[in-house]
Order: sequence, then C-alpha cells, then structure tokens
Amino acid sequence: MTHYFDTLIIGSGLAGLRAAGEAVKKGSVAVLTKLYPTRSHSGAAQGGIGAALGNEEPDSPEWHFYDTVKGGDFLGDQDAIEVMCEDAIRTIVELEHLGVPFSRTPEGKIAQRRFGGHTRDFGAAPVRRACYSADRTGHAILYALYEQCGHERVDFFPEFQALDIVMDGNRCLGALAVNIRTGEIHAFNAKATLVASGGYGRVFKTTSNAIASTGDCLGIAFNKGVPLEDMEFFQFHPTGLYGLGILITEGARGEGGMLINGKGERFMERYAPTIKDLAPRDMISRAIMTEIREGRGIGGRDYVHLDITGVDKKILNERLPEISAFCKIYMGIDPSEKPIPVLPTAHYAMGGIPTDIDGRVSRDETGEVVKGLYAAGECACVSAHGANRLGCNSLLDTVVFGRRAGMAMGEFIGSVGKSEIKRDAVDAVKENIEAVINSKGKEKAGEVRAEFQKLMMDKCSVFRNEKDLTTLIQELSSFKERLKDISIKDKGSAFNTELLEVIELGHLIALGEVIAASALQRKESRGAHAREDYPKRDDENWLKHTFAFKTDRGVEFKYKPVVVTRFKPEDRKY
Amino acid sequence: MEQYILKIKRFDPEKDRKPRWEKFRIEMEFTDRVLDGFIKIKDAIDGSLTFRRSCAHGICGSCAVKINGKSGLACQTIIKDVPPGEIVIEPLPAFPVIKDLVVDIEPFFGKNREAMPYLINNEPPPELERLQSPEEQEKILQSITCIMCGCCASSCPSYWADKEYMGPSALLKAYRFIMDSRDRALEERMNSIAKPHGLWRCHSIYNCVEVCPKEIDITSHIAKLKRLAVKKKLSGFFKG
Amino acid sequence: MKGILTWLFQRIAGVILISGLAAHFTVMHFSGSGRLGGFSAELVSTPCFNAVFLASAIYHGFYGLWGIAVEYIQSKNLLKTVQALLFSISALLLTAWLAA
Amino acid sequence: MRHKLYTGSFAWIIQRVSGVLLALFLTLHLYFMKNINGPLGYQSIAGMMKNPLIKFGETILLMVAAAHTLNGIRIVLLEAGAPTRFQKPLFYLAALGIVVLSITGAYSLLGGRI
Repeated sequence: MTHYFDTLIIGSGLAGLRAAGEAVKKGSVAVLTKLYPTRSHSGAAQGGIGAALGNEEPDSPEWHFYDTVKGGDFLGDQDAIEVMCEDAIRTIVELEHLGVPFSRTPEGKIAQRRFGGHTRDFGAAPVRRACYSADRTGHAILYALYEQCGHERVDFFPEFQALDIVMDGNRCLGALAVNIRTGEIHAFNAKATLVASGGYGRVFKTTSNAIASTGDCLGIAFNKGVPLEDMEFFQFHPTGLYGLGILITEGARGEGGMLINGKGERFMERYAPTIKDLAPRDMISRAIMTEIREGRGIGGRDYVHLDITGVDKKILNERLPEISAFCKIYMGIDPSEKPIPVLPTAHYAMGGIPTDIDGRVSRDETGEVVKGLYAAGECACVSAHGANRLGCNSLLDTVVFGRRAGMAMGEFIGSVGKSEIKRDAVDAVKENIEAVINSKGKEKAGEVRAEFQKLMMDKCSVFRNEKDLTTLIQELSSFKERLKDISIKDKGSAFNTELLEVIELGHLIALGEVIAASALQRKESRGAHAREDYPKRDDENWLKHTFAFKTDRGVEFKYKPVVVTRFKPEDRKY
Repeated sequence: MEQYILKIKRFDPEKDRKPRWEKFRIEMEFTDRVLDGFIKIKDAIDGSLTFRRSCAHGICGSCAVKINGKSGLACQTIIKDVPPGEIVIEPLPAFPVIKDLVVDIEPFFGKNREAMPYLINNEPPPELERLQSPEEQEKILQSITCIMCGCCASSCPSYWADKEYMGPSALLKAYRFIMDSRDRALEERMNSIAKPHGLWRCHSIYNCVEVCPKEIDITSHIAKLKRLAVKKKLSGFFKG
Repeated sequence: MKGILTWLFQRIAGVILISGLAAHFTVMHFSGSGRLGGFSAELVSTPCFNAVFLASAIYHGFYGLWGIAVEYIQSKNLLKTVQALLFSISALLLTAWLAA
Repeated sequence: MRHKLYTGSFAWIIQRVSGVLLALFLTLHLYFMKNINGPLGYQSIAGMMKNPLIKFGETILLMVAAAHTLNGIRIVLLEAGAPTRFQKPLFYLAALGIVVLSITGAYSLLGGRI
C-alpha cells in the first residue's frame, strides 16, 4: 500500500509526538510506531524534566546551561545547550497547559526536586530543578502529548515497524514499513521524515531500556550513508535494580536516598565531596564499579545498596510510589524498611544521528544536511548532552528539539513537491524479508542476541580498554556472519515477531560494532566513556565529536569541533 | 532453577481454524517473571510463539494476558506468586485474537477516545503554570497512573456482554479530566459518558479493581462519576 | 446526558420496595393480628401505598430487565422490539392494577 | 479456562439471576392476582396456597428476594460512597443476612409461627 503525507514521523515517544503536534499545524502527519503510542519507552522515564522555574528556590537558566555543559564533560555543543536551557521554562509551562499533571507545591505551583548534577551558583550546591509527576513523569507527559495528538487529527499507524528509509540522492523520500498485523509492506511518501525512534540500550545485557529499544532507525540510517555521532558515549545509570536493570530514579537520591557500600560507608563522599550522591551519573556509575572491584560490594558481591529508609514514608508514598512498587514486586523488598540492591544499568545513548538545533540531519562533519530528513530525541545527537547526559535533561531534550524539528518540517514541506518512492525500493525490502524467512541456517536468534549482549556488557560498558575493545571488534565480525545463519520457525506473515526480532538483532549488532569502534578510537576518558588505559581527559586532542561512517572498509571516522560559546573547558569536580 | 509447565492457548490465523493448547516445559528461576518464560520459549523452543512486550516492568502495558484465569501483566507476575503446577496462559478475554496471545486492542483504544481524553480549557492561559493545589491534584492522582493495558475491560462482565460499553478504563479517563481542576468541559464530558452504553453499564462488580496492575480503585472512581452525574442533574432541576 | 434519572429511580424504587416489602410481608404473612410494629393492615391496603408500591415494583423489575437487554442484545432492531415489549407489559400491568 | 470468579462477580451473578426471577414472579403474581375472580377463582387459589409444593416455592421466593434485597442494599451503599475495602465484608454480611432470613422465613412458612 502507498501513502502520501506531508510529514512522516517514525516513533511515537515524546519527541515524535511533540513534533507531530507542531507539524500538524502545517499539513498532514503520519506517525508510525512499532508498538502503540502509549507503549513508548518515554513513558518509563521516572524522575523529572529539568527547567529553572525557580518554584522552590532561586534558580536560573544560566546555571542550568552551565550544569549541562559541565555534566557533559564539555563535549556538548553549547549553542544547542543554550537553546535547550533557555527554552526549558516555556516548554514546561506549555506542557502544563496541555494538561500534564505535574506534582505541586503547597501554593499550587509545579513542584521541583533535586537531581544529579543540577546545582545553583555554578556548582555551589544541589538545586531543586526537576519538575516531576511523582515518579511517572515520562508517563504523564507521554499521555498528555498522545491525547492532544489524537485530538489534532494526527494519523497514527500503530504496530507499523519501519524497515527502510528511502533516499534519492541527498533527499529523503519517506520510509517503508511493515504492518505487523498483516505483514504487508507500506510505502509512506513524505516531504519531510522525522526519525524519533528512541534509544538502543538493548545492545547491552543489563539495561533499563525496553525490549523494543533496538535502535532500528539508526541502523537503517547508518546503512544509508548517514553518519552516527559520538557513539562511544553510552550512559550507565548508577541505580538499576540488581539482576534486572530496572531503573530506580535519581529522584530517589534527590529526595534524600544515599548509596552505601559493603562496609556501610556512604562512599560518594569520597568521589564527589560537594554534591555526593547527586553527582552526575557517569561518576557515580564508575564509583560503584570501583567499590565493587575493590571488594567493597555488599558482602563482597557485585552490587551496592541504595538506602532510602531515611526518607519520610509520606514522601515515599507521594513522590516515589512507582519505584516502591517495583521493589516490592520484583525484589520482595519494602524500600522504606530495607535498602535496595543496585548496579549500574545501560540507560541512555548520548550519541546518535547528528542533527542541527532544528533537527535537520547532517550528512557529514561539515554540517551539510540531508534534505527532508530530521531526527529528534534519544536517537538524535544535537549534542546537548555531550559526553554524559544529566538526569531530567532527556525529557527536556525530546520536547524542546521535537518541537523545533516539527516547526522546521512545517516550514520545509512548503518548499518541496510530493515524493514518489520507487517500486524497486519496496522489492529490495521484500527480498530481505524473504531471505530471513527462507534461511536454512542453524543459529537461533535468541542465543545470538544473548551472547552478543553479554559480550558488549563485558567488554564495552562502564570501563573500557584497548585489549577488550579489540577482542570485541574481532568477535563482532563473527556475529555478523552468525546473523546470516539464523533461521526462523515462523514463516507466516501475520504478526511475525520472530522475523522482526531477527531484523532488530541485525541493527543491534551493527550499532554494537559502531559503539565498539568509536570507543576504541577515542583515546581519552570523558564523561561516560572511561578508558582504563587513558584515564585522563585530553582536551588538546579530543575536544571534538566523533562521526562514524559506514564504508566498504568498515567503520571510518571523521571529526567535528565542539561548539564552545560561554564556558571554557575546566576541571570537572563536584 | 525449577521446572515449570506453561500451558498456552495458541492460534495462528494462517494455519488454525480454532485455538489449540500447547504445553511448554521450561526451567525458570523462582524470581522470574511470566514474561521471562514467554521469552525463553520464543528464544529456545518455539520461535513462532507470539506475544506483545516492551518495557518488561509494568509501565508500558503491552504484555497483558490471562494468567491462571486472571487478566494481568506477564511482566509483573512473578513465578513465585503463581500457585505451583501448570501455569495456564490465554489471550485477554473480550478482545478478538489476532495470533497466539496478541489480541486486537484497537476497539479498546477507540473507546478511550470516546471520553475525550485531553484537557480542555479555552480560557486565555496564564503566563506561567495554571495553579492546582496538592489537594486538587490528589483527586486525580490514582486515575493518571492508568497504563491502558486493557486488564480491567477484559475482566469486566458488562464489557464481555455489551460490545458498545465504554468500559472501566474509558470511564476512568473521563474521571481523570472531569476531576482535573484545570479542565472546563464538564458538560461535554458528562454527555460523553452518561449514556446507555456508558456509566450505567457499570454494576460495581469490582473485577477491574481485582486485576488492575496499577492497583487503581476504578470502581469507586466510576461511582463518584455516577454521584456527580446525579448531583449535576438535580441541581439543574432546582436552578430551573 | 442520558439515563441519570432512570438510574437514580431504580435505586429509589429499590429502597421503597425494601420498606414496602417489609410491611407487606410482616403484615400479610408473619403477623396473625394484621399488625406488627408500625405497620398495620390498614396502611398496607391504602390505595396510595398500593399504588406507590406497585409502581416501584414494576419500574424496578422492568428497568432491570431493560438494562439486561441493553447489555446482551447486539442487534439494534431486536433490542428496540424487546424494549417496546417490556414497556408494553409493564404499562399494561400498571394500568390494569391502578384502574381497579 | 474461564475467568477467575471474584466475590464481586459472584454477588453480581446472584443479583442478576435473582432479579430476573423476581421480575418473572412479579409479572405472574400480578397477572394471577388480577384474575383472581376469573376462571381460577379465589377458592382454588387459596387451596393451592396450602399445597406443600407451593409453600416450598414461597420459601425459595423469600430466599431469592432476600438475596436480591440485601445485595441491592450493598450495591446502593457502595455506589453512595462506601469504600472499596468494604465491598467483600459487605457481601459476607449480606450472605449472612440471607441465611438468617431464609432460615427464619422457612421456619415460619413451613412450620409454625415465630
């Protein structure tokens, strides 16, 4: 089936929905999602969305700007960060007017709480900046945006999985997607296409990400010659539920929780004396791993405790009900009485499809744009987060840059004619599917995936070194072979999730390779990228963005300078 | 590791004329989720087993199925909480089955849209946020946690019988906006729910409350709407 | 807004029936003297009591059946027919009794 | 496998079934009472009432009416704002009431007087 729309949006998380709400003012909009819009992993965001409203104590967008730059270890592009932090207040007010049920102060204003790395007076002390709706902030915003979109006549295509982004030279024509329910391939012609497909935490074994977070569109774009920026930077959230990786929000520490090692010490006092347990995530994750490596895990084992027993029960019930429920359901622990066992969990990709501040996708390191292709949200890299994202900045990123991309697309569609996807693009996708269905190989997708994820976790997570990364890259090439050798049992066309999982696995392995190669070439430690063999940050050689390109010779790199406007790189101490 | 038997009701629209039962023997940890069982089966035994899943920790609402006769999230049902023996898994009742455990959830979403699920306030917005006291927010606090998994509707006898009944989640959605102090569309919303296939088909059976994975007290929210409707009607009478 | 008053009357009729039935049963069946507590045979047989009691019973019963019909009958035409039938029977019963 | 039967749905089934039975009885009752002077005649009806089978039927009727009434009160209370945590206790209370009423009623109808 063939569709024609002015704007096509792949992904229905916060970025996609916010863009849809904007683009629909200028033309027809289709939103594709491989789940249902309300099932997006944006809904799992717990802690908050950052904005210097100053509702609880004095705050300023400038401090927010500084914190974000410093939190990102000075790799973030400061023009983008400034846009994000300056626009934050307007964004929150707009969301509130759309109906987001933010938690309130006694005067009825939006309540705010402390979050990692957010400080007043340029690092003096933690500040209350995260606006929240208990510990379901993402869920609250996702529903408000979805419901408004439904109201605005955006056309939703739930359970449509994108299989290809169609390019004609330097112009994007739209995308091909499979209607999961029937197996039919649909061609979506669009003047402007937004990739808002979210993260790819599933490259790692332990992750807070959804099973659906497989980075399909990044894999597709990379195949189409679009570079991927800063892929070595993958954030590990310090407090994932031990064994499961389920996120325990930073808000738990914002409300007074603290991390405790096997000796009963509040060890963050040693690593970040000023803001302790509210240090940025990369630092805390490294601190936890260091404690465990040096034998100070709980009982000498591989986890530490997040202790929120000191937090008032009333506050737990009001502001952290969801995580209390997780702990009870999955660990059998009442967090008001017992500490929670936690371990860093793969959480957020700072890297992704390079874009400018209006979501236009860059074709190369010079900033040349791909006509009609846009990206926003976790899959994009505007580089507002640099080498490490601060908590509660991701929701802000999605809404701010989602809106900007929506506006840019609204303008762009007036300047171009209808696109027409050619028949052979559809045939190529069908051939790929046939190849998977007809494969007589002996590998099972589940086994390959599990081994791949474990390998990535072992060799390329919180700490990295040359030896591990080199082995990893070698082993990954064998995974590409094994991928071709996977056969599936389900040969049908209706709801063939087995087939789609193989396709997703292909993207995951491709992304794993880019992550590993990017990590190997960056010979310094910055933000979430910690090299044991290069433990220092090296601004002289590495204050630049990595652009990974797919070539016949494998992944190759080019570099783009970091935009530094206001804050010169300085030592990152808390 | 313990052996468990998952007895799953399967249906392949391209092969089967009617659903069939299949038993899978798998090793599971005491602390595993039922969803982990599905994934184990799909990865190691039968890749064609089809089910929805995404977040795996009870926030996305994808994996609702009937487990031992009770609608619930597969990712939030821990093996140790299920009585020992066979675990019987079926697709959610009340929805047409597409394949295996996947049901057509589209009508369910459609019914939610009947309740006009978006904030309506045409007054000029203030420069900053609209104020809302914590007490005012308290009223909607439970209702905003709904994840639209469909467990409530699928276990409601009224919903089973009446194909046009809006169902518990749509009524809860209406409640969420009616009780929001910022909303200004009480009249329209009341019209959208106070109708033969709306509010009055709730008979306070409480099945929705029994199964709601978010532990929302749905029935009492609906009862509040009934009382509000009566109050509004009667006050309308007395005003003329 | 539809169905608010009919729904409310169902509850009110129910409550009337409870007290009415209590009187009916106690006086007619349980009390040999035709008097028990505050109820008396005279009260129970006044035309007003009878009319309210009868109307409530018929309303409560037939509204209940009407509701069941709404839930279980999928066909719009059949539903209309059944509802018309229920309405006619209840109207017939009520008029026949009130006329006497 | 059918859906698990919770207290609430059990109560609802009782309410439905008893409601239909009562509506049926009401219609027949009103019809026969109206035609009491007709072909059947008062005497034959009065005679019929002494039949033990009819006595038994009346006892059943009493039980059905008691069930419908007491559970009806429960529903009215809950819809009027009684908290959800009372829904099961209220049902147990109603069930107790049904049993008590049935026993006393049966004793009075089948045996002597209270």
